[in-house]
Amino acid sequence: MSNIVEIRNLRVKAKTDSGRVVEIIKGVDLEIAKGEVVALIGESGSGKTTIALTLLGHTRSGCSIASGSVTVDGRDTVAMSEAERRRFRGTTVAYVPQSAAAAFNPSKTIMDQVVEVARIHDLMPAAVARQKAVELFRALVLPDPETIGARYPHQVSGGQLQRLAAAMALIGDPQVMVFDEPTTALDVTTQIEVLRAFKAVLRDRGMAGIYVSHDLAVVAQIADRIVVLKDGEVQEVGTTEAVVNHPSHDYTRALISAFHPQAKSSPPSDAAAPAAPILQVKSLMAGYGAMGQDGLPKYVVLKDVDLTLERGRSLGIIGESGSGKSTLARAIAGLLPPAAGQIEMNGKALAGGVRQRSKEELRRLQIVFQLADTALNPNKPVGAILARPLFFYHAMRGAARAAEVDRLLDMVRLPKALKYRLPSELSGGQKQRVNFARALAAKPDLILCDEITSALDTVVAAAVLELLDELQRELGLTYMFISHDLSTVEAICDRVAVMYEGAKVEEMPTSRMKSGAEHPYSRLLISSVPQLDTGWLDGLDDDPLLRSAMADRRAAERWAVARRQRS
Amino acid sequence: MNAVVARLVVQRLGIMLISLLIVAFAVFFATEMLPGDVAQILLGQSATPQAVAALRTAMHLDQPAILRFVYWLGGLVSGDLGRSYANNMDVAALISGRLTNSLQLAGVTTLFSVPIALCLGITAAMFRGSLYDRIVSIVTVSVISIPEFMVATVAVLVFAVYLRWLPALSIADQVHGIGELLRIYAMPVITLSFVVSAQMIRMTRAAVIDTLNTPYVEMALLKGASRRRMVLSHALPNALGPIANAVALSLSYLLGGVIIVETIFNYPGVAKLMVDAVSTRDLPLIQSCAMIFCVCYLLLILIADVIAIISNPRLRNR
Amino acid sequence: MSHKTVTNWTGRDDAMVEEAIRRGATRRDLLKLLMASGISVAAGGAIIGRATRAFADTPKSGGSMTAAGWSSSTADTLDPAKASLSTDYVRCCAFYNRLTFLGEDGNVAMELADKVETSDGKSWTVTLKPDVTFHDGKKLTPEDVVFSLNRLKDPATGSKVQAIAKQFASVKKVDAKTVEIVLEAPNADLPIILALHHFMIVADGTTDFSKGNGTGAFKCQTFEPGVRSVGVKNENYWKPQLPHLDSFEFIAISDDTARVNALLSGDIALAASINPRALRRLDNVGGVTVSKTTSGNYTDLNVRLDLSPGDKAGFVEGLKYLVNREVIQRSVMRDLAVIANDQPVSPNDRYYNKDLKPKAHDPEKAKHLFKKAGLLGQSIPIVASDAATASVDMATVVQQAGSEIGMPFEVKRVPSDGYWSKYWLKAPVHFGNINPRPTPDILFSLLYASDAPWNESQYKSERFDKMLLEARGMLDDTKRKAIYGDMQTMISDEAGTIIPVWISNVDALSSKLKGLKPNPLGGMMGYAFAEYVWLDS
Amino acid sequence: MSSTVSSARGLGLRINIVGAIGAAIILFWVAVAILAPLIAPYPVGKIVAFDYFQPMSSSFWMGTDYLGRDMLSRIMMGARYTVGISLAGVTLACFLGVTLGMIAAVVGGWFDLILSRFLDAFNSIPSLLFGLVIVAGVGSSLTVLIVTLALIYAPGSYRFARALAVNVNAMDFVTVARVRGEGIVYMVREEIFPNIIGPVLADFGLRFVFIVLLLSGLSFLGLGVQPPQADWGALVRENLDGLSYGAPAVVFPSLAIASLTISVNMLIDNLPYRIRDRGE
Repeated sequence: MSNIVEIRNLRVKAKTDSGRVVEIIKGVDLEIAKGEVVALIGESGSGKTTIALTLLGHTRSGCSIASGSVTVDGRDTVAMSEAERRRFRGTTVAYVPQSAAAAFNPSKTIMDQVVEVARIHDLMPAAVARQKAVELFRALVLPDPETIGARYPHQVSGGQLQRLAAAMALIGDPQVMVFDEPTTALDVTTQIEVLRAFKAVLRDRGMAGIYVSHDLAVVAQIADRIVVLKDGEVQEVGTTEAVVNHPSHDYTRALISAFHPQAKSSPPSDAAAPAAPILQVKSLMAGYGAMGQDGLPKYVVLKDVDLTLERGRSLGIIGESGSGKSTLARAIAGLLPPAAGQIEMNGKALAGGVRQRSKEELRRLQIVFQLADTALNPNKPVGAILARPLFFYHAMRGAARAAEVDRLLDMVRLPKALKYRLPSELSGGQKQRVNFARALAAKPDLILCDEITSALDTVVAAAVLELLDELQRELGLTYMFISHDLSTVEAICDRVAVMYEGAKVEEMPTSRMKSGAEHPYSRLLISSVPQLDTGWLDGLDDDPLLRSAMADRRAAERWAVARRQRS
Repeated sequence: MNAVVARLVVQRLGIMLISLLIVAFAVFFATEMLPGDVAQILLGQSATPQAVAALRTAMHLDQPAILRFVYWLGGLVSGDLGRSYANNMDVAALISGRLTNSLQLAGVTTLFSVPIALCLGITAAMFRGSLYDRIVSIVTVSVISIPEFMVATVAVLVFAVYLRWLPALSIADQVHGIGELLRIYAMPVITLSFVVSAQMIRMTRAAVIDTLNTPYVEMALLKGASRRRMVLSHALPNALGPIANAVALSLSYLLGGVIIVETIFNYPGVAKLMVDAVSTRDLPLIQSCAMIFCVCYLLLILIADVIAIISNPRLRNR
Repeated sequence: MSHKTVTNWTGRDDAMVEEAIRRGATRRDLLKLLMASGISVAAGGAIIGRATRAFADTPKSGGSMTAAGWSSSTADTLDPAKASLSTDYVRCCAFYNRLTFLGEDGNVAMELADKVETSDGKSWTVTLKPDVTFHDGKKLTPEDVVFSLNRLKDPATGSKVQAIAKQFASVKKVDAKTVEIVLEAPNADLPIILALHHFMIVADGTTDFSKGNGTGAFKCQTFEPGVRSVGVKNENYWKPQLPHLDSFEFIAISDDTARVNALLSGDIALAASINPRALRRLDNVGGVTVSKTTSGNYTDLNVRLDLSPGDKAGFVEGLKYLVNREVIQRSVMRDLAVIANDQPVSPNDRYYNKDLKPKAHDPEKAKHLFKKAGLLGQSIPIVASDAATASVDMATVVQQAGSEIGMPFEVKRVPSDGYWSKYWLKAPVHFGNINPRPTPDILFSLLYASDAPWNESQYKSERFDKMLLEARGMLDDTKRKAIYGDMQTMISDEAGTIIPVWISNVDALSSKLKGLKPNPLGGMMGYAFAEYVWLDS
Repeated sequence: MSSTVSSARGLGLRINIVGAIGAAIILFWVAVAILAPLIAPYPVGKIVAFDYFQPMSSSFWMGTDYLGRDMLSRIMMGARYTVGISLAGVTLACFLGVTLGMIAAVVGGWFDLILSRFLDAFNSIPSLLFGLVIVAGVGSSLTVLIVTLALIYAPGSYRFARALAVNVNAMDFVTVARVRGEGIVYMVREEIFPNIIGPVLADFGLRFVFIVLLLSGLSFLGLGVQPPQADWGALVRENLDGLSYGAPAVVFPSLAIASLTISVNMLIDNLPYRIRDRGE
């Protein structure tokens, strides 16, 4: 049983823009047997995607393979000519992209792109290829497989696109499938469906595969063996069972521990009288598009939401993408003036738009965004980014301001030297800490965190959450924490509100979240979070909880429909 | 699909009316500021005060200019462009012949320069960073840095005077066949293509390079697509929007800006008509020419935007 | 013409005519002189020698050709009264006829008129040629002549010669063949005036001139103002065997280089008014000949005597010494000019005062005069524009000479658009361009009389005005010549207009085009080439 | 040229060969422009030779022009105008266009719509009529000339800059600034401008070429540089007759224009970039 894939002493070097050559893959050996799925685990920047791409003989711009061999189905891709590599890709090795939404060409129909591999390599006549694609759609449990091909990528949901990407990879009957973090960008509930489809397809065709991810739980469901990577070197290799249950390398241990966040230590004054409400949202209605006669915008996104936020506490807002949780944050911050309803801060009504609010009101309420890359001005050094709010709100200048910047950097556990660096030179975690420090600079009462950890690796996210928790206790800050990741909410929030299609379906203390959720949709959401044990996904099929959860989804949809008629 | 496009077209036509009004008033005040008026210019050196006054009454130019302008605007609504002051002929008749010439020249130049500019832009993007790419950009810049009248004169010297292959003048009326058409239009079209294509090449190259760096093009590569397929069927369709815009901007130059080519090749186009009109302070003619330039310019931009929407499904069927 | 009239003496008034009339010479002297002035060998180039004179070849009929003038615009017109540039004159000469015509040898020839007679220079009788028809078949009648001449006086027609036509007290039909013209005051030049392009005879009562309905050698087939015009042969033209061409097209190419290129590439057969700088190119090219005519046209530097700095004594005189006439003639005009003596009457005019010498170039004297005027070192702007031929280059020559003696002149180049209405006659120091006038009387009354409409330097002198009136009615030629001589000296010394050179006009034509003779009426054979030229393939 | 990561404020500038050549040529012309009055062999207006369009000779390195004036000194003095006026013109045009474009992108709404449409309409008026009106209105001087050049090309750079600014305006860091309550001026100056400076400079390079040529067009109108001085474009135009026998008087100014415009674009395409050593 020779290996379908053998990587021997692979070294890849990359050129930084200063012309300095850095080795990003330092001698990696790896093999995949026929029909085996190997997972590559590690933080971003650990080189896992680069290794996976060498299977297709492709290196991203600026990188090149220094030495070593990557033999796939007996042929070394490193030694191949470009023409040979072109014939090789799509037929022997196929690639499933990380974000399918970006990997589909927006101006071509889905079917054209799925069958393209067949046309490029002239594997079969077009009609046969289309028929095969429809069968693949059915195998991947896609809704109305006959007609979905005719649609354009923007007319299909993220989860469906991910499965269509898998179909695109399978059309050429490859020997090896390369999965490049295919489910990271998806919501928890869609993630299950996609994983289940991938697992079934791999099992039926007995194909080998390499699964790149930073989420141990997801990988545990699908991989036979796990390879843990850090800074371009293999830290540990073992079967999924071995690695998950008794990890040997301390980095793997950190990965697993980050997976079980300690439940939030209940604040001392839990039992005391509830603190004065700092923020109240009363029957908020908001949306986009032209204002109708009924005073509501064309696309209503928030449907009379009521929320209260106590000082020093943090409220979690969870829900799938499209549930309106980000719109809620933007409405409160004043970026989207509400169509109806009231927002009150410290008892005083807040004006709808940012322009009409006083500087003091704006200072008290800060917002931190998800993608740190677009949240920091790429052309201003970190020191200048932090100095601006200090000057704007507190008119600090000169030495006092410089000292305050240093204090802020300490507060978020960043070295002072980062002051001179541009955001593009920091890692994801560091950028998000700067993002947060900028919010702290205003000495606010309330911070709106809009999915601030979902773009980070689990280990880095855990560290950031820990920091948030400490700062809340130290400075008595109040958080409104928006996320689609339940473990994050569990780690940091006192209470949690579940949102579905623009309405708040339920609110409860986080402690009762696991067991006490009443609303069908809340229960479905909570039960969809992948657990660390390998059998979890398979177990779902006949798990009573899940069957009821599936029933709940239909019930939740019926509930949402009823609501719409009523309003 | 056409709902989106229809709405855009209606909105743009509304805006075009506003722009036309702005241009009409701007041109009116501009012409009023110019020294002398039609009567003085026509009489030229022998413009003694009484002669000027007499001629002005004869051409009933004695009402205040603003009144005449308002009458002209009124006439415009009913499609009557008024009569030229200088030769009392109907402005529409005067313009129509020359407008067809201008559109003909602009059309031939477009057919000639746009495909070449796009090919150069796309191939330069395909092989970006290579020697070919560098040569194309150096040549583009050096071509546009040669003054237009120099390019035209060199072309005439070489092809008309020295080699006698092509006629030095482009008399648009004697065109009776394709062969004749090519001979007549060869040099003005080459000269204009020099000027117009530089902007298009640079913008096309930049647009295609942007789309080449996108994930879906890398996906095509990983599906085994060749470089040609990656550029033509994946990168290009998404770059059509910015390219169409660049082409529209460059072609808008072809109506109003070609005065030099029209003078050197003695080609009776609208640009030269506008120059004559300005020199004789022939207000209705100036206004009509300015209107035409404005309408063509806004139409070109509208077409570019419509192409951008049609080529992008996300905008096409929202 | 009756004995008492001045017949062998000719003069013309033509807004745009350049003309070379030798005075009192016999026909043979005249030809020799014309030849001499026509082909004065320039020091620099040998090309001028090649200016051929058309000999009496045998004309061939048939064929068509294209000729190119230098300027046209939407204001082109076929109404002779409104004609304002060379393009209009060519078309008028082809489609219409005049009562009299200036022949190639400079004498007044008869055209539509058989006889033009006067006894006292005040009332003139004109008898018409019989059986002459218009293009639309209408016979030529005295009513047409009366209508054509009277409309020139009416300001509503906007005619260019309204100032001159004022002299016609009355124009009346006498009988079926004759017309009587009575002048306000006696003027010996009437036969010359009637040969002007503006005095073409149009059909009685015509208002729409776009058809070009005249008695001329060509019928107007197409006329697009600012673009082109095509004339086809008038089969029943009253002059036998004329015109030779079947049809001729006239266009305008404003870019000098393009016009020469069009000739060299064979697109056109005749290119009018070639820029001196382009002559060297015609040198070594076969199949092209050059026709040069010295004319009365000049570009003058005018200094307003009533405004500063002109009002400072000595400034104008200093400027006259500063202007380097040789450099202007050699470098600026490339020898296509004759040095002038600061007065408007051209050397070809019989009243030209030969012994009035121009002021020699003397920078030191100029510097002394400027210092006396208290202006040395002051920056004085000189307004110049392309509207006045070569004025910008002349201005730079003056500025360069000034900078060498510490007089900083500043050349202000302004657009030709609206130059004549905004800067000419108005700026303290500016350039003008005067087209030749056939008689000293018209020149002086137009430019230098105290009430002259175009008194460029506001030169006012009663003595001058008295002499002008006296000379106008004077029939005794020698006394008239003496008065005009003195008047020229007065202008040269006292007026503020500096005329450095007389500008010559050069046309280039393909050697296949025959029959083009240099003509005193101006370039392109007095704009009447179409009627007389033929193509010798 | 790198130094330790932690301390340096910004690292040294690194520029590649092509950019260096471009910069060298530009500096050469700027030096010529500044030193022209000192190093020009003959006064600009002086007619030094009888014969016009003379070939290159020891006394006249670049031959003589149509009047017989020394071409070398005219090109040197012309450099002052072409380099000076064009740079001033294009800088003013881009400054106006980019600032208005950024403000339109940030403010958006009615202001953006009306300004865009107005500048579109303005763009369609041919530059000739515009030039004539300016001369008629305010007469011609160097400042008027620069302002005219700028106004003719400002709408184009407005359109270009606005398109860039709209993309940057959609970024989160601009939203954060807006939520903080920052004014338009700060957002434009600090947040948007640094992020669009790259492409704006590239557009600056191309627009510089067009302005150099438009300058000669305007002098044809009488609006441009007053005689005896002349910018390079005017030099080419007035000596055009010499083209048929390859007179140096027309060849050298064209080469001068080409060298300047190409070097400007070479420099801008290969701008020096600050070295950022990205070791983690």
